[in-house]
Amino acid sequence: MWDIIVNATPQLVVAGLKYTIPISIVSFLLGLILALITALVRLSTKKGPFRILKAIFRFYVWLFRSTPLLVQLFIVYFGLPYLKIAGIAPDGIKLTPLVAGIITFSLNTGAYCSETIRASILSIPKGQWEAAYSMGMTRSKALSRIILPQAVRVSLPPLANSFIGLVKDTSLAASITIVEMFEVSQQIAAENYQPLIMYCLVAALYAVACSLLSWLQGYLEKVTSRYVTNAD
Amino acid sequence: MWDIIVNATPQLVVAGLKYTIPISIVSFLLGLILALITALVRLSTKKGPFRILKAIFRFYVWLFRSTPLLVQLFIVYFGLPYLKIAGIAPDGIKLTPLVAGIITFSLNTGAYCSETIRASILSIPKGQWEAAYSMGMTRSKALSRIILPQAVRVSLPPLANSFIGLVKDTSLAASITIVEMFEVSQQIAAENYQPLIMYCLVAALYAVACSLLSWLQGYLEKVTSRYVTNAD
Amino acid sequence: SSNSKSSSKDSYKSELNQKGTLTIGLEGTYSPYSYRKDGKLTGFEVELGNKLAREMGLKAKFVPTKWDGLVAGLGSNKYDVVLNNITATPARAKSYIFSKPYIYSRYALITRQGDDSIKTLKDVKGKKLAEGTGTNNELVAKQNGATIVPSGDFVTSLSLIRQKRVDATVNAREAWYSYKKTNSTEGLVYHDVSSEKEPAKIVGLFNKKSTKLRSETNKALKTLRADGTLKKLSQKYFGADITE
Amino acid sequence: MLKLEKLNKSFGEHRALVDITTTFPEHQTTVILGPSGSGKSTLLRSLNLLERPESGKYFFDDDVFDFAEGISVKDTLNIRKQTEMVFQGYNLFPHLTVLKNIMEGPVQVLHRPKADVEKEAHALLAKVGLADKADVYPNQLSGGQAQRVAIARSLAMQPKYILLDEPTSALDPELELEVLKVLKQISTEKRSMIIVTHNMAFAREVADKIIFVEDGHILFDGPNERFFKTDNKRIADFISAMTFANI
Amino acid sequence: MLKLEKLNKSFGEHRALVDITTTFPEHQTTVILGPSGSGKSTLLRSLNLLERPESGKYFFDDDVFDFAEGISVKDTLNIRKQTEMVFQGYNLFPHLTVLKNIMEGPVQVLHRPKADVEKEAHALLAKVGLADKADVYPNQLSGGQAQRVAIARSLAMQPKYILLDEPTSALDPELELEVLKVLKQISTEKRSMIIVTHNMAFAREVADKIIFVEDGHILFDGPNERFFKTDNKRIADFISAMTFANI
Ligand SMILES: Nc1ncnc2c1ncn2[C@@H]1O[C@H](COP(=O)(O)OP(=O)(O)OP(=O)(O)O)[C@@H](O)[C@H]1O
Ligand SMILES: Nc1ncnc2c1ncn2[C@@H]1O[C@H](COP(=O)(O)OP(=O)(O)OP(=O)(O)O)[C@@H](O)[C@H]1O
Ligand SMILES: [Mg+2]
Ligand SMILES: [Mg+2]
Repeated sequence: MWDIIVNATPQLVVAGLKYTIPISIVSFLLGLILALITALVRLSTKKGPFRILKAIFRFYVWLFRSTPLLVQLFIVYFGLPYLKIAGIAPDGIKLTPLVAGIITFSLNTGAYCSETIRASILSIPKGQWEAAYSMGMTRSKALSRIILPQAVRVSLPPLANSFIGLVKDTSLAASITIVEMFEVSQQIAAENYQPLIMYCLVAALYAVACSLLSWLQGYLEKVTSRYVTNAD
Repeated sequence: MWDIIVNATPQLVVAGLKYTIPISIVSFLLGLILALITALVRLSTKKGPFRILKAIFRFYVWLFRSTPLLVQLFIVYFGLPYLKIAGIAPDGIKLTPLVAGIITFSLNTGAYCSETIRASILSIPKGQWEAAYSMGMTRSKALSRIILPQAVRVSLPPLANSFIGLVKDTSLAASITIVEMFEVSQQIAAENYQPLIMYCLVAALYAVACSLLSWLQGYLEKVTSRYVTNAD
Repeated sequence: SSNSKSSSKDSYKSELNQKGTLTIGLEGTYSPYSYRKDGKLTGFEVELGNKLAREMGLKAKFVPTKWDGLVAGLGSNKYDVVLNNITATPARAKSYIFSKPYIYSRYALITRQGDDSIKTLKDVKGKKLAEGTGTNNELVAKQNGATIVPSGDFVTSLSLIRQKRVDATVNAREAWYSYKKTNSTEGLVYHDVSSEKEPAKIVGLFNKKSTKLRSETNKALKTLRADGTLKKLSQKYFGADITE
Repeated sequence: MLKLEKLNKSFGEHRALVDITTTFPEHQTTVILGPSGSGKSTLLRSLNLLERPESGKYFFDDDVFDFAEGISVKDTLNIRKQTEMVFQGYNLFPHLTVLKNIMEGPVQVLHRPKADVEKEAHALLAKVGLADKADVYPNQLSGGQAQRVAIARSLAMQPKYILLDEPTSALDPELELEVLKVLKQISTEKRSMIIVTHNMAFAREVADKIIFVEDGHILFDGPNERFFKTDNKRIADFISAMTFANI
Repeated sequence: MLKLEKLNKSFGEHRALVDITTTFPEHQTTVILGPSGSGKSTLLRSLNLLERPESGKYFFDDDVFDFAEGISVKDTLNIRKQTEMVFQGYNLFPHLTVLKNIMEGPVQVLHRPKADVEKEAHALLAKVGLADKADVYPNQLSGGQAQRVAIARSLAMQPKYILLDEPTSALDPELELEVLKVLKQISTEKRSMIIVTHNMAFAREVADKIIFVEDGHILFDGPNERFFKTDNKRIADFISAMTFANI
């Protein structure tokens, strides 16, 4: 058993560093941006044609939250090539596995995190908006200087949870031909016929990654909440 | 294409009603109970040997949150039979797929939801505890009569999210030989070689289930928060 | 070249997913057909793919993916051909086209030691059999009246038998031999059922549009068969010639 | 009769209460005064055992408890049943109607029959002038109404002592007035009350006895009249600041 | 000069302000009085455009704005730069130090050079007696200190008008006193201030002009002295209730 672990671990770690980690990080960052945009659009009080935009974003969030991620990956990678758009993509939209994976993970993360960010913005007391407005700040200035810096603190724990979830979900990328950590563990299992050991090993590696992230989360929470440490 | 959909939908719905829905509901309820126990133990201020119990529950939550659910399923179903306990289970712990699935899903849900419940209890102002204590209530009476009824309201949205997540995660039960909805869609795809259509179809069914749950969530939120409707 | 003759000869190349490359889809976790050895992709179908490509003047590129991705990827032109121990069936012929068979896979029946109730395919009636979803093995088990328990891979199927969770599995004889090479088969019994069920024709799977590519592949296959390459590969990976 | 002897309570390094010895006579209203942070709340909360002093003796009628030895859960619950706290932030239970708020203690803690308790609760609501609010939820009440419900809730437990910690300091003067009127009426009924307040006019009006606390020490402990006529410079300054005599 | 003409503001069915016409003279302190819910805050917030009345004219120096027609974003920002609000709950920015709180507006909105603003901010902090608190976060301040920082923050914008909505009603009397002292000093500097308060002693002390609002209507609009000598029964009652003259 030990020789299996000794043999397999480096391969798993390489796959993790090559795919699991980069895909998680890039998708999460893109997802965060998307989540922020989505949250802001949905929170906007603008009327008129803007309402259509709001409906679109609402639909997007609903769609990605209520269907399985595996199916989303599948449709983006294998389904989009059927979508032929004259002029733009006459042969269908063909993405490389990595691009399809990152797009899907970002869209999925964006949908979930937009709800987190929306809630965190709403949790900032109205008085903070009013104090900013009273100074003559525009909505965007109030948002960027006053509201978001405070919302970050509130949304950090749920966002960290989403990130940890994403790291584990990248294992689904195997179904669109990305040989990430989980897939490597299965390949090795197919060779050594010891799936149970391989499963435990890969689970341990995920646990290490997730624990590191939790630790990072704790650190960030401490940094961002230095201004509330004395509050009860 | 239409004949595929017309043919497949009843089979998928049957599988959904037979496995996906019951597994989700039973696991979620058991998970909730476990989550509540875990949250209460971890929040307890008791000292002494009780600290060991707290450490055990903390380990449980960490373990189930930082490893992939698929691996958890696999280990409970295929791994536990290797665990031979003299006297209790001399031949290893062999669970039927359904039992193994429900246990794993419950443990997983319990770990995630315990954090939700813990946070919701902590969010109830200290003054509510003090008002209850001041009346001469014991800790458990204060908890059951005053704190938990309020915590329910706070924790409803994140719990509903966990439930929706669980419904989609039951698709992993296929890996321990349960023929739930997702597996049925794959079986049909294996026959007709049209996985894309099947995936879209099964996604639509998940979306229906999730939307129903969201609607139920909205209803419950309205009911449980009737006493804050006039607050700003 | 701009020569019109050679362009008609090479016209299958326009059906390729990637210029000058034969993109091959396979699972990569299916010993001995395609699997990893020390991290390197190898196996019967991997070597076959390489030889076919060379014969066609192309470079082979392998895309390992999950089973459902293989079929979907062919539909959306992610690969040119799938070589994954695929059996030709009428249902599959509706959506895809096949190459000529390159091996004939014999069925085996694996049971638990001490369980003498199953010896032949006929005995599986009403029994629980572990089979991969969408595999031909599943079809055979079903045809003989077995109850199917879905199983991810061959090892899982064997675990299920050992743990008395199913009674048997129908699988390719080759999978059994490959497993036996490096693993103990204690507690399991192997039954040759090749006399009961005709061997399955294992073929390459193409998108319906790739007719020219298929002809070209068939030509290359014929050459490999004629010069003994195919036989040699079969001996190497299956320990027997199963190409006839 | 409630009595404290050499009570000490620290928060970390900070000594919030130092060697407090005093009595809270029955059937009288005792008012605790003092600057912010002086330890008034800590003192009041110690009486209800919401704070646990490190040392000191606590006399309740014929029972004596020693904080240094700890007080058992049973004794704690017993003392709490006889001392009801009214908080600055009301602390009504938001998920229960006004009536249920008042009935919760008598039914759940004293295990009295529901029907009796309900009748009494209605009577108490009438007493604080809120007979028509029985079925609304606390969030639909103004601050003054909420605090009056909190007072009714504490009365419903029929405690020996009612402890009020700045019951009106979260209220506008007009709403404050409603609450003070109710409290004044209760004080005339010769109940045992202990009130922490910043309102000098009110203290002067209702107090039988006044305790002035500063930095955890008792600076004054005596009858109402003597307090407002004191020649202690610190206390005189305090009184004039509290009444905005010279801004 | 700030002037309102026939201002109307409703919340749903409820008419919070009805045909309000008044002026807020420059270099004077105007105090707005009135019972809870009468519309005082709504009036003050309308001046800062945090509320948008349905109709009425708003005169700011030589500019006239008509609420019925709406006020452009540009004009809104412009008016807000010249009218600074101080809130009951302070509304300091918790993620910025005291100094940064004060500098935020001048630097980010007025785009003034940081170095100048910082020097001024230190001077303002000294003025409100908090020179040593520049680098702490708001959560480390007492309520009275927080409100004084909020006042300094509003002064830093060098607005024409400072609007204060019950700046001390969240404070203990002792802390209230610190804030009132600062406000009194500012009022002697002949700044234009508009204050909503419940503290009659303070109003009497600082007001040049008093506006008494009830149910969205102005019942009194005139100089300080006349208000406290009024023979209007309603107003006399209000004054006596506010001073707890008879509990
Ligand atoms: N839980 C606590 N932890 C640490 N220090 C505390 C705690 N509670 C009170 N203190 C400190 O003990 C001292 C007395 O507090 P206490 O609340 O009794 O004062 P108070 O007289 O009620 O003041 P106020 O008029 O502001 O309510 C204060 O210095 C306070 O900061
Ligand atoms: N955003 C709002 N939505 C609905 N009603 C409101 C809103 N703001 C104020 N009101 C109502 O308008 C009326 C006037 O409110 P306002 O806050 O101006 O009173 P106020 O005089 O400041 O009272 P207080 O002394 O309690 O602060 C009240 O009846 C109040 O309930
Ligand atoms: Mg206090
Ligand atoms: Mg107001």
